[in-house]
Amino acid sequence: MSAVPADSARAQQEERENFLVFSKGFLSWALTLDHKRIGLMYLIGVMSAFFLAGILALLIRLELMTPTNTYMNNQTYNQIFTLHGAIMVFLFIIPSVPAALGNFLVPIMLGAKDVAFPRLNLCSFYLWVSGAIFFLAAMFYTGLDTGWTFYTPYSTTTQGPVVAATLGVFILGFSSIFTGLNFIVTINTMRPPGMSWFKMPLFLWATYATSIIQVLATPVLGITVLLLAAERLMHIGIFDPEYNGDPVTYQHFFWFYSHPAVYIMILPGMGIISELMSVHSHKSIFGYRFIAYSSIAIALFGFLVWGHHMFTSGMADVTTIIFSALTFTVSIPSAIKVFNWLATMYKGTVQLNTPMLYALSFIFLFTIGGLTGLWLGALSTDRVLHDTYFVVAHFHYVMVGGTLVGFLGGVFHWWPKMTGKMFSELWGKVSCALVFIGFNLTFLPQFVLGSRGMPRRYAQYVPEFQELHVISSIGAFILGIGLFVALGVVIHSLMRGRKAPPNPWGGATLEWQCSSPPPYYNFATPPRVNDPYDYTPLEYRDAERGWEYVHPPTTDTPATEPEPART
Amino acid sequence: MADHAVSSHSSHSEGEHHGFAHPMPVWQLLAVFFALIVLTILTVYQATFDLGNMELVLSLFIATIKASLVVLFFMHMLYDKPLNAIIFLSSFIFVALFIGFTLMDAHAYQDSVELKQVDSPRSEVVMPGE
Amino acid sequence: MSAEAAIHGEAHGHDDGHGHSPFLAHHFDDAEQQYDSGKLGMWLFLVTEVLFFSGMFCAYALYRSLHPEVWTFASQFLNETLGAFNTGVLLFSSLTMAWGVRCAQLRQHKGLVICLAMTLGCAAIFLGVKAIEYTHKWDLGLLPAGSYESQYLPGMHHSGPSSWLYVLSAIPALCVVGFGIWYGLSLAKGDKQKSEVAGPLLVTALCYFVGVGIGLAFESAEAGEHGDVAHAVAHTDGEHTVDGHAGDAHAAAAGGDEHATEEHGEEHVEEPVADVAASPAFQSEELNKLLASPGETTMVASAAEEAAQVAKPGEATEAEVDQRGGAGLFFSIYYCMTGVHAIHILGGMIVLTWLLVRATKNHFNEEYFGPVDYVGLYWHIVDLIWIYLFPLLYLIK
Amino acid sequence: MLLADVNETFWFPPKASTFAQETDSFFMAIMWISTFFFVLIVGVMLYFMTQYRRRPGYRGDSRALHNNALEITWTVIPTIIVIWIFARGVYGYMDMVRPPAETIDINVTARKWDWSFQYPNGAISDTLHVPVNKAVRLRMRSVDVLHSFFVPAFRAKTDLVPGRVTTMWFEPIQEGIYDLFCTEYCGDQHSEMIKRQGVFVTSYDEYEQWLAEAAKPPTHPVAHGYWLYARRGCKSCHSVEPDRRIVGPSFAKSYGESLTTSTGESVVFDENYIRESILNPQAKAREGYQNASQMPSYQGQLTEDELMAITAFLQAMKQDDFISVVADEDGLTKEDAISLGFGDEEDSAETAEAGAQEETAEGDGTRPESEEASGEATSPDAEQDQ
Repeated sequence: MSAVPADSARAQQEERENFLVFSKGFLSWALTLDHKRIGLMYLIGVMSAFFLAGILALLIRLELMTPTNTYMNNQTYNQIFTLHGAIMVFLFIIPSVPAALGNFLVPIMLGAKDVAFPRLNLCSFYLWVSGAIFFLAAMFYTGLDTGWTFYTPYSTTTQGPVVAATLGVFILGFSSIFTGLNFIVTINTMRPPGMSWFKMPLFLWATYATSIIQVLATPVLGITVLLLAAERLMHIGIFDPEYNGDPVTYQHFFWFYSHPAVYIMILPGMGIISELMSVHSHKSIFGYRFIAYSSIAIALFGFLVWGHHMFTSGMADVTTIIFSALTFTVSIPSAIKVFNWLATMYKGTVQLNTPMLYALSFIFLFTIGGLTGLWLGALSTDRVLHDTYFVVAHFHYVMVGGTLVGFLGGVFHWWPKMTGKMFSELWGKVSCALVFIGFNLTFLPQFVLGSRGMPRRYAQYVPEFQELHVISSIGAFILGIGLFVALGVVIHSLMRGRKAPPNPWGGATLEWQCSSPPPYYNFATPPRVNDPYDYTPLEYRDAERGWEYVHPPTTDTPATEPEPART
Repeated sequence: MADHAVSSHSSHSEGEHHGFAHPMPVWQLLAVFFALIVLTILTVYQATFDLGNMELVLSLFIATIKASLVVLFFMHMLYDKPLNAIIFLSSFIFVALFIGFTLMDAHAYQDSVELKQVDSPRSEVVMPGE
Repeated sequence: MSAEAAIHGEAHGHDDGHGHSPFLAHHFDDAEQQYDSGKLGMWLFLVTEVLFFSGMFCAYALYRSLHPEVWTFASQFLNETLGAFNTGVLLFSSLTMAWGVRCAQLRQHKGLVICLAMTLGCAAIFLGVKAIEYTHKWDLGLLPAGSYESQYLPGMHHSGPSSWLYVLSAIPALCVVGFGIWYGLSLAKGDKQKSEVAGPLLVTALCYFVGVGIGLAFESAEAGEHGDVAHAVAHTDGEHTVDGHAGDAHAAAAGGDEHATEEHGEEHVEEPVADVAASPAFQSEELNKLLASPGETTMVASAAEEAAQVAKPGEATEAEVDQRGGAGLFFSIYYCMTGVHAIHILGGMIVLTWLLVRATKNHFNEEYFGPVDYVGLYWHIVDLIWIYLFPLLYLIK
Repeated sequence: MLLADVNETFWFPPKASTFAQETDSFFMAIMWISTFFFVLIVGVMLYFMTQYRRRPGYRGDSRALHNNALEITWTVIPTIIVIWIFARGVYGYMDMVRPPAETIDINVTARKWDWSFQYPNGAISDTLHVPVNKAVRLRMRSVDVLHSFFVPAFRAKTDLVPGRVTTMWFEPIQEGIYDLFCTEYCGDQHSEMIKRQGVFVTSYDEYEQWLAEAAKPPTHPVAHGYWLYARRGCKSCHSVEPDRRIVGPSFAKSYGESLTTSTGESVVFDENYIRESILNPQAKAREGYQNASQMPSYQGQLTEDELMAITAFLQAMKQDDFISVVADEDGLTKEDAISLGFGDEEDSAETAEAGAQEETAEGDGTRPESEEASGEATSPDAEQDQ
C-alpha cells in the first residue's frame, strides 16, 4: 500500500469536494439544497438574531441600574423588552438547535445524503428569513409593546403593528413546522440498514421528540395569531371582552403552543448534552433507553401542562389543580436525564475541554432552572411568585443556562466538523468561565428579587430593589463579554485555526466517520453503522491529533480508507 | 443504503400489481361516493326534526361516518402503512386535550363572567354596496 | 452515481442513476422509499391541518355551549340548501380526485386530466356558491361581532346581487377572459399540451359563474318559500319594509319583535326566552343600562342605543339575542371557519393546476404518482373538514 | 412613618397576612429539598470531574454500564417528593381561594393605570384601607386590559380580567403600610400602576373612623371635581401642571382654548367637549395624542353631578393660583380649598385635621370624603354586585 501518494490524493480530493468550497458563488449558497449549507446559513441567521436580542438585553439591564427612568422612557422600555423576548423566542431559541445544528447533523448522523425533502428545507429557511424580516421591520417601524405573548385585550387595543407582527409569527411558525416535518420523515424513512431505533444517537431522539412538538403544537399558534389578527382587523370578538369574548381563552390558545414550545427549546439542548457527556467522558452513555424514552415523555407530557402559566390568570380552581398535578409529571423525565448524564461520567475518562465544560455548566445551570420550577409548579408558592423576577430568573436559567449553553457546547463540539478548523482551547475555556460566572451573577439575584416581590416588565421600580438589580446588571455585562469572547474564538479559528482531523474528540456517531468538513455528498462509502456509544475500537493518533478506528467492528465492511472517487 | 429502514410494507391486496401502487377499484370509489351522498341527504333530513340534544350527537355521528369513509377509502388509509394511520389518528387525541381543557376551564369560571351589551349600529354603518 | 448530476441546487431531482424514473431524487434509494417518505410527510402535514382547524372548532364549541340561544337565533340565517348543495359538490370533487389517483397509478393520462379538470370545476362551483352566501350576508349586515348589524333595526333595502358580488367575481371574470384567449391561441397553434391545460382552466373559471348562478337561484327560492329565512330577510324583501325611517327606530324595533313572534311559531320562541331568562348576567346588565340611562342626555345616544334601551328585560326575545351582539360572535366564527376553509380550497386549486400541467406532460405512472396522491390527501382533508362544518354551522339548531 | 419592614428577611417581604407563614415555610421547605439535590448533583459532578479526568497513567473504562435499580431509585424518589410538594401546594392554594364566611367586601376597579377601591359604605378611595385581623374579600374588575393585584406582604395575587369579576381574599395580621403592585403587563405606565405605601392596615377602630370620613365628598363643585380627579383614574394620565404630558394632555389652562383634533377639525375645549371626551374618548382625539394609549370610556361610571364637578374643576384650572396649588406635592388640601374659596365651610372644621393628616401619609392629595348622594345610580360597581 503506497500510503503517501494515496493519502495526498485523498487529501486533495477532500479539499476539492468539501461542501464549503465545492461550488462557488452567491447563488450556489442562496439556492443550495444541501442540508449542511442550509444548516450553516441558519447558524449565521440565528446568531445574528441572538446578537441583536442580546444587545437589547444589555440595554434593558443598563436601564434597570436605577429605579427611575435612566435613559429610556417607559414606552421605549416596553418596546425593547418586547423585542428582546420576541426575537429571542421566535428567531433564536426555537430555530437555534433544531434548524442550525439539527439540519447539519441529522442526515449525517443517519449516514444519509440529505434530509427527505431538501427543497422544503430550503423553503423553510427562506420562510424563516422572510418571517424574520417581516417581524423585525414591523416591530422597528413603530415599536410593538405587547410583550412576546400578545395577551388580549392589550394587544387588540394598543397602538402598534400587532397584525404585521402576528403575521411574522405565523410565517415563522410555518418554517418551524416544515423543519420538524422534514426531520420526522428523514428519521423514519432514511435510517441506514443496521440502525434500529435504539441504535440511534440520542441527539436524534431529542430531535425527533422536538419535531413531534413542532408538528403538533405550532399549527395552534398559527390559528391563534391568525384569530388575533382577525380580532384586530375585523373585531371578531373571540378574545376581546369588548364583544363578550374571553381573554383567558386566548391564554389557553397561546400556551397550548407556547408551553410545548418551551420543550422545543430545551429538548434539543438536552440531546446535545447527551452526546457531549458521552463523547468527552469517553464512556458509553448510562441508561440509553431511559434518556431516549424521557425525551419522548417530555414531548408528550409537555402538552398537558400549559395551564401552569395561568395559575393566577383567573382559571377555575379545578383546572388549576389539575394543571399543577400534571406539571409535576414533566419534572420526572428531566430529573432522570440529569442523573443519567452524571452516571455517564462514572469511571470514564473525562476530558475537560471547551465543549465538556459547557456541558457541565449546562448541568449546573439546568439543575437550578429545573429545581426552581418546583416553586412555580406548586400552587401556593406560585400565587406569590407568578409574574415576578423569580419567574424571569427561572426561565432564563432554563432557556439561557440550558438551551444557550447547550447550543454553545454543541457549536464548539461540532465546529471542527462543520468548518474543518480547530479552535483555541484556552480561549474557549475562558469564554465558558465568563459565561458561567456572568450568567449566575445576572440571574441568581433575580430569584431573591422575585421572592421579595419585584414584578416583571417594570421600567421603574421601588428603590429597595436597586442593589440586587445593579449586581444583576454587572453580571449581564460579564455574560456579554463572555459571549463576545466565544464569538472571537470561532472567528479566530476560521482564520487561523489548525486543520481538524475527521474525529478530533473520539466520537462514535456516524458524523465522525466522514472528513472534516464533510464532502457535499457526505459519505464516499456507506458508513459503518455501529453502536453510537461504543468507544472500544477507537484509538487516539498523535500524528493526526484525532481518533481512528483500529479494528473495524464488523468484518464484512471494507477498510477504513474510502474508495477513490468514482466520477 | 441498499434498502430503507422501514421495511414492513402493507400487503398489496387483490393481487393487482402496479409496483407499490394500489389503484382503487372503480366500483369501490362509486359505492363510497353514493354512500356519502345518501348520508348527506340523511343528515339534512334528520335536521328537519327537533330532537333536542340528540340532534348534535346524531349529526356528528353521521358526519363521523362520512369522515371515516373518506379517510378509509378515498385517502387509502385502509391500505396504507399503519404508522400513517397512527400518526393521523393520534392528532385527534391532542385536539381533544386542547378543546377539552379549554372548555372545561371556561365553563368552570363562567359564573364570574359579566356579559355586556354590544351595540350593533345598523344605522351608523354605511353599506359599501349602496 | 454521477457526481455531476448530484450537485445540489443544479440537477436536483433529475438524477437518473437508478434508471426508474426521471423524478427519483438522488438521496433516495428507490421510488418506493421516495413515495413512502412523501406520503408520511403529507400525513404529518394533514396532522398540522387538523390542529390548525382545532383552534376554530374550540372557539365554536366554547361559545356554542355558553350561548346556545345565540346559535339557535343566528344559524337560521344560513341557507341549508346551499350548504347541502356545496357538500354534494365537494363530495363529488373528492370522488374525481380519488379517481384521478387511480388514473395516475394506471397510466390513464386522459382520465387523469379529466378527473383533475372535474375536481377543479367542482372547487370553482363551491366558491361561486360561497360567494353568493357571503355577499348576501354582507348585505344584510350579518358580519363579525365588531360590525354586526342588528336584524331588528332599519337598514338598507336589499334586492338582487349586491355590488360585493361584482367585486368578488372580478378575478374569475379576468380568468375566463385570460384562459379563453390562451385556449384559443393554443388551439390555433395546434399545441395539444397547452390546450389540454387551458381548456380545463377555462371550464374551471366558467364553473365559478355556474356556482354563482346556482347560488342565486337557490337563495331566491329559499327566500320565497322558507319561513326562517323569510323572517330574516323580511325587512329587506318582504312586506315589512321599513327602510328610509332611520329616525323611527322605536317603531321598527317593535315591529321586528312582533314579526319574529308571529312568523317564528312555537318551536323557536319558547327556547330563547327560557335561555335568556335563565342567564342573570344579561338581566342585570340590562337593568344597569336602564338605570343608568335616565341620567344620560341624548347627545351621545345614537338611534341604535335608543332602540337597545327599548328592548325591555321582560321580553327577552330573539330581538334581544340579536341586540346583544352575541349573534355577531356566531358570524365571526362562521366567517373564520368557512373563510379559512375557502382559502384551503383556493390553495388546493393552485396545486391542482400544477398537477394538471404535469399530467398533460405525462409525468405520472405506477412508479411515480406521489404528487397526485399527496394532493389527493390534502383535497380529501379539506372535504373532511367541510363534512363537519356543514352540520355544525348549517344544520344544528 | 409606620413602615412595617421590621420582620423583613433576606428572602421575604414582611409577613403581613395569614398566608405569609404557610407560604414562606413551604417556600423554605422546597428550598431545602432543592438545596439537597443541587448539592448532591453538583457534588457528584465535581467529584467525577476530578476523579475520572483524563490524566497520564489513568485509563477509564469506556464500556456501557447499566443499573436498573439505580434508574428506578432516581425515578421513584423524585416522584414521591414532587407528589408531596404538589399536595402541600394545593393545601395552601385552597386556603387562598376559599374565603371565610364573614368578610369585609371591597370592590376594586383597575384601569390604565390606577386602582380605585369602593368600600361597603360607598366610599371610594385610591388607596386600600383594611382593618387588621379581619378577613377582607376583594371583588375585582378591570375596565380595560388585564391587570393583576399583588401585595407582596400579603402573599396574595390575582389577575383582573375585563368582562369578569375575579375575587381574592386575605386577612392582614400586622398593622402597617405596604406596597401594592400591578403584576400583569398593562402598557406604558405598567410600572407606575403601583400604590407605593398605599395599603394601610390599621386597627378596626381606625379603619371605621377612616371609612366614615372617606364617604363624604366635598360639596363645592371644584373641590369635588378635584376629588374625583384624584381618585377615579384621571390623575394617572393627565397632569395638572401646564404642558406636562404623562400620557394624555395636561388639564392646566385648557378650558376655553381652541384645539385641533387629529382629523384636523377645530373644537373649543368647553363643557360639551369635556363631556364627550369623558364618555366617548376616541371621538375627538386631540392632535398629537391619537397614538397615545386609548383612554377607557367612563360611560355609565360617572353621574351627571360628577361630570358637572369635573367640568367645574377643569374650568378652575384656568387660574394660575389654583394650578400652582394643585400642582404642588400635596395637591389640593382642605386649607388650600378654603383659602381659594372652594372649601366646604360646614364640614371643614371637623375634617380638616384628619384630611391634612391623610395627605401627608399618602403624599398624593387624596382626601376623605363621601360619594355624592345621587340616588340609586351611584356607580356601576355598586349595582352589578346586586
